Amino acid sequence: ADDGGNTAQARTLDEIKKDGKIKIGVFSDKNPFGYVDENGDVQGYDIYFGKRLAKDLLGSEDDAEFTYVEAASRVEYLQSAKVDVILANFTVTDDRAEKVDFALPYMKVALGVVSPDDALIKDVKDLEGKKLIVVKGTTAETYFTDNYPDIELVKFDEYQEAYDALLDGRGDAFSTDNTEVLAWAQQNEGFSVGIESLGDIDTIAPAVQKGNTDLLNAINDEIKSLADEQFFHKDFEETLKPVYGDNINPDDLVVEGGVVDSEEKAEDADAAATEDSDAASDDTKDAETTEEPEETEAADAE
Amino acid sequence: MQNMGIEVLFKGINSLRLWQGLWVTIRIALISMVFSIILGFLLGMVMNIPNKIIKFICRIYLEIVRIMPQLVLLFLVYFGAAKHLGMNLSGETAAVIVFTFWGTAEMGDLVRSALISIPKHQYDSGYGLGLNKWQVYLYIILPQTIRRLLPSAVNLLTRMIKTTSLVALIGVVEVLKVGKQIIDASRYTNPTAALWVYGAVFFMYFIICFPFSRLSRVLEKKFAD
Amino acid sequence: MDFEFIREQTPLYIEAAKLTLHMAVIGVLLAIVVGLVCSMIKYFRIPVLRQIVECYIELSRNTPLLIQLFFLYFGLPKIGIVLSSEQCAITGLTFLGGSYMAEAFRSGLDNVPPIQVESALSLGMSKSQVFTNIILPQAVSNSIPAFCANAIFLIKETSVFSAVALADLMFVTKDLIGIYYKTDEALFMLVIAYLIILLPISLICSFVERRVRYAEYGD
Amino acid sequence: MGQPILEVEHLKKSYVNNVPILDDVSFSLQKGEVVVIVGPSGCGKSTFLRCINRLEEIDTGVLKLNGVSYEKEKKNISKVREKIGMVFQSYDLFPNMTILNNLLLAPMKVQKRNKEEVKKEAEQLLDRVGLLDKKDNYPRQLSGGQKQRVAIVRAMLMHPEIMLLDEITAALDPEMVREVLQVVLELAKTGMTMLIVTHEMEFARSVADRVIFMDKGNIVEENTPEQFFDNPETDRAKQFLNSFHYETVKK
Amino acid sequence: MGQPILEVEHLKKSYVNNVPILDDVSFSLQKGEVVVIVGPSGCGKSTFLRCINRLEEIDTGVLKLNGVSYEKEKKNISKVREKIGMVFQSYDLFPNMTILNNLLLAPMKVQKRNKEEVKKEAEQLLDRVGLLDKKDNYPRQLSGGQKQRVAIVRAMLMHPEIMLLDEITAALDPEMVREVLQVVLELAKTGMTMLIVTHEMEFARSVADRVIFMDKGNIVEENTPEQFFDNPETDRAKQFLNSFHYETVKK
Ligand SMILES: Nc1ncnc2c1ncn2[C@@H]1O[C@H](COP(=O)(O)OP(=O)(O)OP(=O)(O)O)[C@@H](O)[C@H]1O
Ligand SMILES: Nc1ncnc2c1ncn2[C@@H]1O[C@H](COP(=O)(O)OP(=O)(O)OP(=O)(O)O)[C@@H](O)[C@H]1O
Ligand SMILES: NC(=O)CC[C@H](N)C(=O)O
Ligand SMILES: [Mg+2]
Ligand SMILES: [Mg+2]
Repeated sequence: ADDGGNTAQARTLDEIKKDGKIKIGVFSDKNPFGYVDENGDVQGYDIYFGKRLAKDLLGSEDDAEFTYVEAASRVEYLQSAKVDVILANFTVTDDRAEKVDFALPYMKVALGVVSPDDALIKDVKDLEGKKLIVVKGTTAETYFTDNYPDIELVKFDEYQEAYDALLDGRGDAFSTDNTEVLAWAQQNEGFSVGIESLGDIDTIAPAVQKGNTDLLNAINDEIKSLADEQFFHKDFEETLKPVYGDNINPDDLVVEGGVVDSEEKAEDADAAATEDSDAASDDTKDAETTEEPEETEAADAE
Repeated sequence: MQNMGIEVLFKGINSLRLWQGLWVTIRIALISMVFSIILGFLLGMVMNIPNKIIKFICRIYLEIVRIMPQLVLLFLVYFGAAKHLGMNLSGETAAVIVFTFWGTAEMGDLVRSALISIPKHQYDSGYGLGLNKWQVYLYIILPQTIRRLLPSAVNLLTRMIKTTSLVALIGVVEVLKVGKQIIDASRYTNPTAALWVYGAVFFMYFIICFPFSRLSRVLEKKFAD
Repeated sequence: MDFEFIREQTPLYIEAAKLTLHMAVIGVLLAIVVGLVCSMIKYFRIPVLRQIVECYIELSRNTPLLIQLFFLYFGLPKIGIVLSSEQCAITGLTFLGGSYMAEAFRSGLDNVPPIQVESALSLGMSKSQVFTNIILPQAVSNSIPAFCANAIFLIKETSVFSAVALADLMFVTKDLIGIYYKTDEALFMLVIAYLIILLPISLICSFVERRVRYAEYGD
Repeated sequence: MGQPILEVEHLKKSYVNNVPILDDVSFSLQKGEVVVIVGPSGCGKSTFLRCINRLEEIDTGVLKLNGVSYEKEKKNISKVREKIGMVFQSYDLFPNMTILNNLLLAPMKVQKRNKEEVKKEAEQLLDRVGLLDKKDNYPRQLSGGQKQRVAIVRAMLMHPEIMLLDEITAALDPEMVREVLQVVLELAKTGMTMLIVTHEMEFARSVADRVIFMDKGNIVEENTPEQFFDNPETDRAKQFLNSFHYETVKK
Repeated sequence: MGQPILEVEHLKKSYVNNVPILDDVSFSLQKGEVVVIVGPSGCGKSTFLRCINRLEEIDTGVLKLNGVSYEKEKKNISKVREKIGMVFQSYDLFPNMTILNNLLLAPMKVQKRNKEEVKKEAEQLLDRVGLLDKKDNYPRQLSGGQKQRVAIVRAMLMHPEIMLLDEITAALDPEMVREVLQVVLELAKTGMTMLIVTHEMEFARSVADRVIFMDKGNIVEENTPEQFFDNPETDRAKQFLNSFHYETVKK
């Protein structure tokens, strides 16, 4: 509604139901959240949820129609109504919330920094004057751009490229979601995660077009109701664990029922982050308290 | 862990997927090329109309195509048409539109110069025999133009094939995107996958484009006189 | 459209444009050098080198620059050669452009009529004099239109440099879309930036082409 | 003399800036007559033929074929052109068709004649000019002289009432000139009405019933060939004919 | 008669499959002599001139300039070519240089002559052929006849001992033919040694000291111009000359 005439009208829940298919935008090259396996089938944490969503809304897992999106065009896909929902590892931020409506979170994550053992980066301060590798469109990029503009960023499109770059010494460290780097460091000798949790805890949530309230509500309801069966823990077991192994506690990652029990972690994060990370922490608060005001606002718009 | 890496290409249906991706690439390029040739012929004929306004408009069109990065056009057509015109095009359709927009300009310019390079006396002798305007175009001018154009048209086709990798940004899964998917899917198990997959993609582009550029060269020689 | 945003990000685009242009200029110049050398090798039919040049031209013309860059940037380190982003970008552009320039120059050479060579020879000029005074200048001006078209083509090809982490125009655009989701604004600035770079070049090219043609061939 | 087959009255033609290329030219051609036009380069000979065939639009004047004026004809101009065959200097065969198809195109498409019948006639004519064995070749496989002979046959096949020939041997080697002009001479013998522009004075003299000398867009002299070549009336014509002679070098 | 300036002995030349194009041709040229070669198209005239200038490698035979044989010369062949000027049928000026630079190039680069001196001479010669005002133009701005006159001047400037002219007017309009051949006639008067291939019989007759008739790679007849044109000895020559005459059409 905010974007006025610039936006193609998204399909309402009723229209989706009538059509019998829900279009979900997912990543196809972001293992293990959304990727295509060697048989050509799309898999991953987001997909697992997407299929369930389709089943509960429309009756069958097969009613999910997955569209492969790129990180940079996720918002565009919603604004132009090319998809109904984005389930592409979409971190909730202020900037994004201005453009799309986020539903309740289903994951949380913080940043980690991996670097070679012989020049291990243990503190953000060590990064000054060094080159830090990030993947474009990730929260790591935003975080360092906003909070540490003096750190030189080397940006890539894909994780694989970023890791290769680290291996080839094209940067001194690599930062992205901590789960990612922890898992990778385990498998690559000579590299360790020197900073395990940096910045705030971000949440990851489904997104719909701004003002598509009934769909948003339906997804929120779905997320809440899935809490009972601890759905996202199961999702974790199925899709993330094979990659991340046992070292990662699912509770550090998974959000059930849209409720973030962030207290213990938030302190860590605040301690690690410097003072000027205010904007970012506002972010998290927003996301935490989103459910109520967001719904009323949307209802008003209706 | 430290395996050869190359087997990533033969895991599951990976190699089939790459070929399918290549087929998407070729399909987009071929369809666009067909449209470009048809529209390019019309454009080329229009561009030869001695009218300042028409000339100016065509010139603007050509400059736009020359300057606009294809990526911008792809975004405009794929997302822009949905947002502003309410047209929900599929990624492939959008790609075909953009590539046709580009190809038409290039073909049009080629057709224009091919048409003027046909000696005036070819028209004259056609008219002199009592053929009318359309007959002259149909039987005499167009066949000669086509012969001259074939090499550059084939050349344009290979350039299109090589440019298709951009369409991944609007959700079309072509060969390079498939490659990235494969690389990413085996990120934790096969760190050297990138080398092999990109190598394979490099090779696939080559074996598709090479015959075309050979063909274009052969045609060029054949039609040299 | 958010003009405030556009204003804020303009310096970023200026930097990117500078980088794009910087890389393009070096790349195009080197491509011309490579092109000249390769076409000479073909023209004088130097054995062995000639076959190598042919292979190079086919490889480079029939594969996308993006993949060529991936190879240089991510592939070469696997055998111990680590080139910086800039080195890769310039190598890639030169590798690609070299073959295009070589082809342009080859047809320029081929289009020098044999009678030109013969009349120069019959004036008592030596082979090398004929080459430098007659063949070379005519071939160069024959190929200027193709050189220009190639230069513009190569400048536009720089947009794949973002793949090797170079902050060129396309990189900045995709980055801004990725961070702020201001698609319209970012694309708008991209178009403007390319316009500012390419339009003058395009105009200069048609001017040069006309000049050359004027001095060269009439009717 | 009877009704002339072709009449041109007060023809004016300019290309740019109203500089007259043809300045009030009047002329008529009788059935069976062969008229040769000579004159210096650029005097307007080609333009004159092209105007007659309406390949150029004229400024003012009247063009009549068998008494019917056609200078304003728009739609049926092809009908007129069918009756006026034309052969040009440049080898104007269509390079994309074989010799036979070059010949068949117009009779079939314009006159909608039966293919077999035209083909038979085409082969007869090709045989007469000695080129039957080339019928399936492409124009590029023929010498210049052979191409021009085919071009003449192509015009003939339309059964025109008049033939216009514009310097058809200008681009040929001397011996080819001979073989082409021989065909034209034969044609003249059969009584074909022709208007011929040429620089071959020997040939002009032998083929012409009447010679027209043009200069600067005007007909300057009209004469029998004998009179014109041996005893031209105008100074301009004398000067023109002189340019074909060279004085022996005295050492 | 003295020592011939140019001698050709038993020259044989073939391009492909050993089909002889020139078959045992012997010939000599005296200083100051003008020899015209005529013959049907493809008989080997151009090849003969090109062999003399070593633009084509010969198969066997001897070529001598002032008694010194040069048919095997490799490194100093440019020295020989300096002494043998050549002008071709096609307008072969260098399109990328002005007329003056076309003229100065070889004298300066090859003969290392002083620029001012060459320039002065070039302007004198240009003036003589009536083209001084074109000296700063580019070739494209000149007519075919003007280009050929410049090409002659360009060859002259090298002070050659012999000039070879190969159908230099074949691509020209008749009136341009005149202006170019006039220049050649003047040249002949100055005593320049020349070997000329032409199809202009009138011109050949007036400029030649001796006429050579070639056919199928052989010299078939060698004669004075008067004898050759009025009373050729061989049948082949008679037949050839006949092809320039047309019998009047009898109706
Ligand atoms: N399409 C044209 N536009 C402008 N001027 C033209 C055009 N065609 C011919 N002319 C001019 O008209 C004049 C007459 O040309 P035309 O071709 O009729 O001469 P011509 O007598 O046939 O000469 P030639 O013997 O060289 O063929 C020339 O001065 C020529 O420059
Ligand atoms: N480069 C070549 N390769 C093969 N054959 C050639 C070559 N140049 C000429 N010929 C052949 O050699 C023969 C003689 O050619 P040449 O050009 O010397 O004839 P010409 O007497 O000059 O004829 P014209 O009067 O047409 O100029 C011709 O049969 C021609 O086809
Ligand atoms: N590119 C990605 O994998 C997405 C990373 C991050 N979660 C984001 O939403 O920005
Ligand atoms: Mg004419
Ligand atoms: Mg010759």
